[in-house]
Amino acid sequence: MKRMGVAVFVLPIFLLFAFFFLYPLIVLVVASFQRGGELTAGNYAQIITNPQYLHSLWNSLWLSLSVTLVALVLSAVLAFFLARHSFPGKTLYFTLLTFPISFPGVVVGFMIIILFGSTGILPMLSELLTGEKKLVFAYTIAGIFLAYLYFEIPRIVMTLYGAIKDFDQTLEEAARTIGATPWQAIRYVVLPTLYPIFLSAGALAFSTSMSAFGTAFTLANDFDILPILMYNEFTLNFNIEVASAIAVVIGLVCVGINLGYRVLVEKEGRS
Amino acid sequence: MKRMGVAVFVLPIFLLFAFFFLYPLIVLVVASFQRGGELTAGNYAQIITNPQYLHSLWNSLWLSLSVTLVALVLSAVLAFFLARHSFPGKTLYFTLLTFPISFPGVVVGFMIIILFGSTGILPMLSELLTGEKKLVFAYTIAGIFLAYLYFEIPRIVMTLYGAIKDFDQTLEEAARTIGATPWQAIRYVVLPTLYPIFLSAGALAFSTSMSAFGTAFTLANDFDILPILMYNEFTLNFNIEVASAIAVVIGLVCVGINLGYRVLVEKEGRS
Amino acid sequence: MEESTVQSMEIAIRGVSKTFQDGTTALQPIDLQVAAGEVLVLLGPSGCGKSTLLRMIAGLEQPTAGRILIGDRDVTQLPPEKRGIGFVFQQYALFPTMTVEENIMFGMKLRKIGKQEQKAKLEELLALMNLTELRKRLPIQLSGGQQQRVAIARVLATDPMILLMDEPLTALDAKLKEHLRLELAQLFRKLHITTVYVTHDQTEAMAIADRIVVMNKGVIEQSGTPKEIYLKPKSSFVAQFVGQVNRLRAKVKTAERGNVLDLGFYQLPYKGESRAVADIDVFLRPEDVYLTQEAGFSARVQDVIFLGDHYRVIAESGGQKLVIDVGNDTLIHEGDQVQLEIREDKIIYA
Amino acid sequence: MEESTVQSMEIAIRGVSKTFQDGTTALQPIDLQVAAGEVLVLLGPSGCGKSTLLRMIAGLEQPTAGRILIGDRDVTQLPPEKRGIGFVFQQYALFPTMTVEENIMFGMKLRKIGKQEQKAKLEELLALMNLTELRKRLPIQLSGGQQQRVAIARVLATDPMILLMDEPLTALDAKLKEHLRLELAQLFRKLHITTVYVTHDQTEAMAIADRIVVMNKGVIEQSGTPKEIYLKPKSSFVAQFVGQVNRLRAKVKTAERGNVLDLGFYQLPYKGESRAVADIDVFLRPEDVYLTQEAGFSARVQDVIFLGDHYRVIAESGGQKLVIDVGNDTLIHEGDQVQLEIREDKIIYA
Repeated sequence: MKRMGVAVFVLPIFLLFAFFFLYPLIVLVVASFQRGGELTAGNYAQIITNPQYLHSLWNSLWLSLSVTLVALVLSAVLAFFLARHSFPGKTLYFTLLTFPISFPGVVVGFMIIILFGSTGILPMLSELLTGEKKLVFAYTIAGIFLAYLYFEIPRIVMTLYGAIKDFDQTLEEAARTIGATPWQAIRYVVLPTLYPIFLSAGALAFSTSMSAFGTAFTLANDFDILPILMYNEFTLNFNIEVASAIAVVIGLVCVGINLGYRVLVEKEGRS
Repeated sequence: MKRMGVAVFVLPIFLLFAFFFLYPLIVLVVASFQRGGELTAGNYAQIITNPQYLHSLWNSLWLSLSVTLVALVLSAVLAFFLARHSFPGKTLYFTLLTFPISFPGVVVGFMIIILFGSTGILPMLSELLTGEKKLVFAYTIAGIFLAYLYFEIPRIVMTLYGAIKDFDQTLEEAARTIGATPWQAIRYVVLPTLYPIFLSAGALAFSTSMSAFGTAFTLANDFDILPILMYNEFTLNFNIEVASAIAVVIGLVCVGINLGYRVLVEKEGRS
Repeated sequence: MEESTVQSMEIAIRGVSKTFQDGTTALQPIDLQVAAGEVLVLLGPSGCGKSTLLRMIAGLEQPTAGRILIGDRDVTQLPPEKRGIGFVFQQYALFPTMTVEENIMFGMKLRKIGKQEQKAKLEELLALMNLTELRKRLPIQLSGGQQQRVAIARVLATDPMILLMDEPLTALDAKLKEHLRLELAQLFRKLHITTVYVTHDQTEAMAIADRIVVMNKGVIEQSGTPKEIYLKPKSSFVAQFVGQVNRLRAKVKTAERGNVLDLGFYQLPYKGESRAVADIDVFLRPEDVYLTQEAGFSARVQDVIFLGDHYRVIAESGGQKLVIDVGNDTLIHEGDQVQLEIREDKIIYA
Repeated sequence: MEESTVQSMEIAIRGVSKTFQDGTTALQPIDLQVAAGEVLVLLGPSGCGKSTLLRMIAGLEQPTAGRILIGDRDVTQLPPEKRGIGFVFQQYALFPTMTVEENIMFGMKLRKIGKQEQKAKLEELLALMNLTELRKRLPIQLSGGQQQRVAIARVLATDPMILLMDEPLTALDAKLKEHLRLELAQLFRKLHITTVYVTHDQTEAMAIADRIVVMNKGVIEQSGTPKEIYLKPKSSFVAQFVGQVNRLRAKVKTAERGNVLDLGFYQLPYKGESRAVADIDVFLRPEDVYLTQEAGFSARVQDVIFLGDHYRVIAESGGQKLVIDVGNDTLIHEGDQVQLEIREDKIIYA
C-alpha cells in the first residue's frame, strides 16, 4: 500500500526525467551518427583521422589531466593546512578562496589576459626588468592551464577540507603514538583512508576541465580543444552532425572517468 | 618547532595563492572603476541606469532564482526516492542521471535547440498534431531555464542524495513511533535537520546559474543576461572597463548569496 | 501522568520469524505473550535477535512470517504510527532542531490535542522526569542521562498503550546507569504500562524485569522471573550468560544409596534428571561455594581480586577451576590452601 | 613477548595543569608518580580531567604548565612518536585500510626492524592475543572485542616502555567487558609494564589496578590501593563514587564514656577525628549492615530487588534510607519489619 502511494507520486517525475534527460541524449547520439541523412560512423572517424581534430582531442585530454593532478596536489596541501590550523583571518581567507567558484569562466579568462596578455601586467613587468617582453602566454595552452587551475583549486579545496575535517583524528593520533611522524601519519594512514575523496574530486575536476567552454573561448587563439572545436563546427560551419559526435566524445570521456573512479573505489572497499 | 616547519612549507603556497588569486581580483576591481584612465563609478552607474543593462541584471537574477527553486524541489523528491528505495537498474539510472554533470554548457544548449528549436522535435510534433508550430522557445528565456534545470538537477540530486543517505534514520523512526506519518516525519524532522544542505545546494545552483556562459551563449538571441552582456562588451565593444564592472557585479551577487547562506546556517546552529 | 488514563494492553507474538534479504536468519519462529502491565525484558548477547523482535513489535521492521497482536488488534500490517506504542532508542534519537519542550510536544501536536491539555501534560511530564529547568535547551546541550529522560518524556506524552525500550541505558556511564536503572524500575511500577525492554546487561535485566526472556541465536532459551532464570537456568547458555557461574566437569556414578556426582575432587549425591552413568557438565554459582574449617574439600588459591564489597577468589582443586566470592573482611591470599564446601542443593544441572 | 625485553619506566608528573583556549580549566596543577611496572588507574566521572591527563602523558595534548618525565627523560616537549609509549584508544582506532597483520606490523615497519624479527614478533603477538585466525581480516570485519585485542597487539609490537589506555573496555558489552577485564589484569601481570589506565567504571578499576587515583573536577581526590580507596575513602565524593554507600545524617553528642554518634534510630560510639559536637554525614557500605534477631535497631523494608547472587534491600528507619545487601537465600519481603545491626568499625567518617 505504502509502496503504491510512493510509486504514484514519483512515477510522473520519473517519466518527465526520462523524457527531458534521456530523449535529448538519444537525439544527440543519433545526430552524431548521421551525415546528410545517412547513418554513418564517419563523424567519429573524422575526429580520429583529421589531424586537427585529433590534436584537439589530445590537447583536451592532457590539459585536463595535468590541471587535475596539479590542482589536486596544491589543494591537498592547502586543505590540510586549513583543516588543521586556525589563524586570525581564516574565515576571510576562506571567503576569498571560494570567490572564484562563482566566477563565470569568461571572467577567469579575462583575468588571465589582464595578467599575461600582450599588454598584461607580467609581460610589462618583465619588459621593464629585462628589456624583453616575456610571459605572454595568455592565449596559449599555458594560459588555459592557469585559468583552469584558478577555478578548480577552490572547488577541490572545499571538498577535501570537509573530508579532512571529518576525518577521525584518533587514527592519526594512533599512528603517532606507535612511532609515526606527522608526515608518516598523513602518508600511511590519512591518505589511504581519504583516497576515495581524492579520486572523486579528481574525477570531477577532470570532467569540468574537459568540458569547460567559457574560459577557453575567451583565450583560445592559436590552438584548439574539443569544446571550442565543437562550438565552431556548430556555429560557424553549421555542421550539427560532427558537433554532436564531438559532444558525445566529450561526454563519454567524462562518464568513463567517473565510472572508472567508482569501480576503483568499490574494488578498494571490497578487497 | 613543529609550527615553524609547517609555516616554512606552506608560506610559499600561501604567497603564490595570494598572488594568483587576489592580484587578478584586484586588477579586475580596479579596471571596473576606470574609464579612459580616470577613476569613476560610472561603469556601475551605467549598469543601473541603462535600461538594457538593468534588464539583463534583472533577467539574470530571476532566472537564477527560479531555476534554483524549481531544481531544488524536483531534486529533493528524486533524491529522497533514490535514497530510500532500491530497485533494479538503480545504478544505471544513477549513471544516466549524472551524465549531464560532465556536459559542456554548449552541448546542453545544443540539446535544447534539438528539442525546442524552430526545426526542433517538439515544435515539429506540435505542428503535426495541431497544425500550428508551438513550443519554439529554445532561444527564449524559457529555453535557458530548461537548459539550466538540465544541468543543475543532477548536481543537486547528488548532493542531497548523500546527505539523505547519511541522515540518521532513527530520527525518522522516532517520529513515526510517536505518531507521525512518513510525510510528517519528513516535513517536521528530516527537512528541518537537512535544511543547511538545501541552502548550500541552492546557493551553489544560484551561483552557477548566475555565471554560466556556454549554454546562454548558444541559446541567447532575443534577450540578454549578464554573462552574455559582459562578453559582448569585452569582445565586440572592447570595453574592458564596463565588462569588468559587470564581472564584479556577478561576483558580488554570487558571493553575497554564499555569505547569506552561511550566516543563515550559523544563526540556526547557534539559536 | 494520571495512572487511570494509561490503558495497559497485552501483546501476543505468534510464530513471528525474520529472515533478512541476504538470507541470514535473525529470528526463528517465536511465540511470546506479554501480559497487560508486565515489564518483560528481552536479554541476550548482541546479534541474538532481541532488537529485531522489538523493532517488529514497533512496526519498524516487517516479520517474514507470523502475526503480532496488541490487545485484540492484529497490528502486523499497521505502520508504527498506528500501533499506539512508544519506542525509546539507545541513542535517544531526540530531534536536534527542537528544544526539550518541542520534543515532548511533538507527538501531542500531531494528535491535535487542545492547547490547554497539551500545556498541562507538558508541565506534568517535565515535572515527572525532572526536566523543568531544561525545557528551553536543545538536545545537544544536554548530558546523556538528561537526553534519555527527555526521550522517555517524549514517548509518555503520546499516552502509549505499550512501551518499547531498546537498550536505553547502554550509552551511559556505569554509575549513572545504576542510578537510572532504579529510576526506571520505579517509573514502570508507577505507570503500570506494558513494557518490552531490550538489554544485553543481565544486572539491568534482573533489576527491572517482572519477567526475563533470554534469547540466543534467534531462539528463546528460557522465559521466567529473574529468580527462575538465575536459580534454575534451563540451559548451559542461560547459566553462563546470567550471572557468574563455575562450569565443572563431572561424572555420574552408581553407588549404594543412589547415584553420585563425582567432581574429581569431591563427591556429592546426584540430583539431576538423567539416570545414566555419564560424563556431564554441572554449574555452580560463586556464592554457593563457601570457606569452611574442617569438612568439604581442599583447594589452592590461585588469585584474589578485591572488588570492594567482596573478594573474587579463583581456586583450583583436582584440576578444576573454581571462582568463589568471599566477604571483604576475609583474610585470604594467593597460594593459600583452603577448605571449601558446596551447597549441594544449589548445583545446576542444565 | 619475552618478559626480559620489556624495560619498565617510571613516570613523574610535576605540577602539570591544563587550561583550554576557551578558559575552562581541565586540570588543576597535579603531582603524580607512577612506579616502574605499576598499573595505575585514573578513575573519575566524565569531565574530571582523567583523559586529558593521560593524553598529556602521551604527548597528544600539551600541558599549560608543569613537566612530565618518563624514566629520567623530560618528555614535556617531545612529540608522541618520540616518547616510547603505547596508547590504546576507547574506539580502538585501528587503521581501516590495513588488515590485522598490517595494523600490528605498522609500528615495526616504521622502526625498520629486520624482516625476520618482524615476522617472529608478529607471530608471537598474534598467538598472545589469540588473533592468529583473524590475521587477514580488515578491522570492519571484526567484533568489538577482537578489535580491542588487535589494538593492544599493535601497541605491544612497538615495545613501549609505558602503556596508556583510555577507557579501553567502555565500548564493549557487559559480559564481554567482564571477561576482557580479567584478561587484561592477567596480561598486565605477565608484561610487568608501567601502565596508566583511565576508566569511569569503579569495578573495572578495582579489578585491574595496583593503585587507583580518584579524580574529580580536575583535582586528585585520593590515591591508594583499591582496598584503601574502598575501605578508607578520604572524601564524601570518593565514598559515593567508588562502590555503593549509604549516606546517613548523624549528630555527634557528648556522653559519659566519650562522644556518641547519634543516627536518630541508633546510637554508636563516635570514632571520628573531630571532637566537636556537630551535625555530620557518615557513610556506610551496604555489606556492613546485617540482619540480626535480637539486638540492633528496627527498620521497615521498602523494596527488595533480586540481583542474582544477592538481594538489594531498601529499608527505612527513623526517616533515614538504608540500602543493604543480603544473600539470595534470605526470605525477606516488602513491608517486613526487620532487626538490623551495624558493623561499628566500618563506619566511614569522610
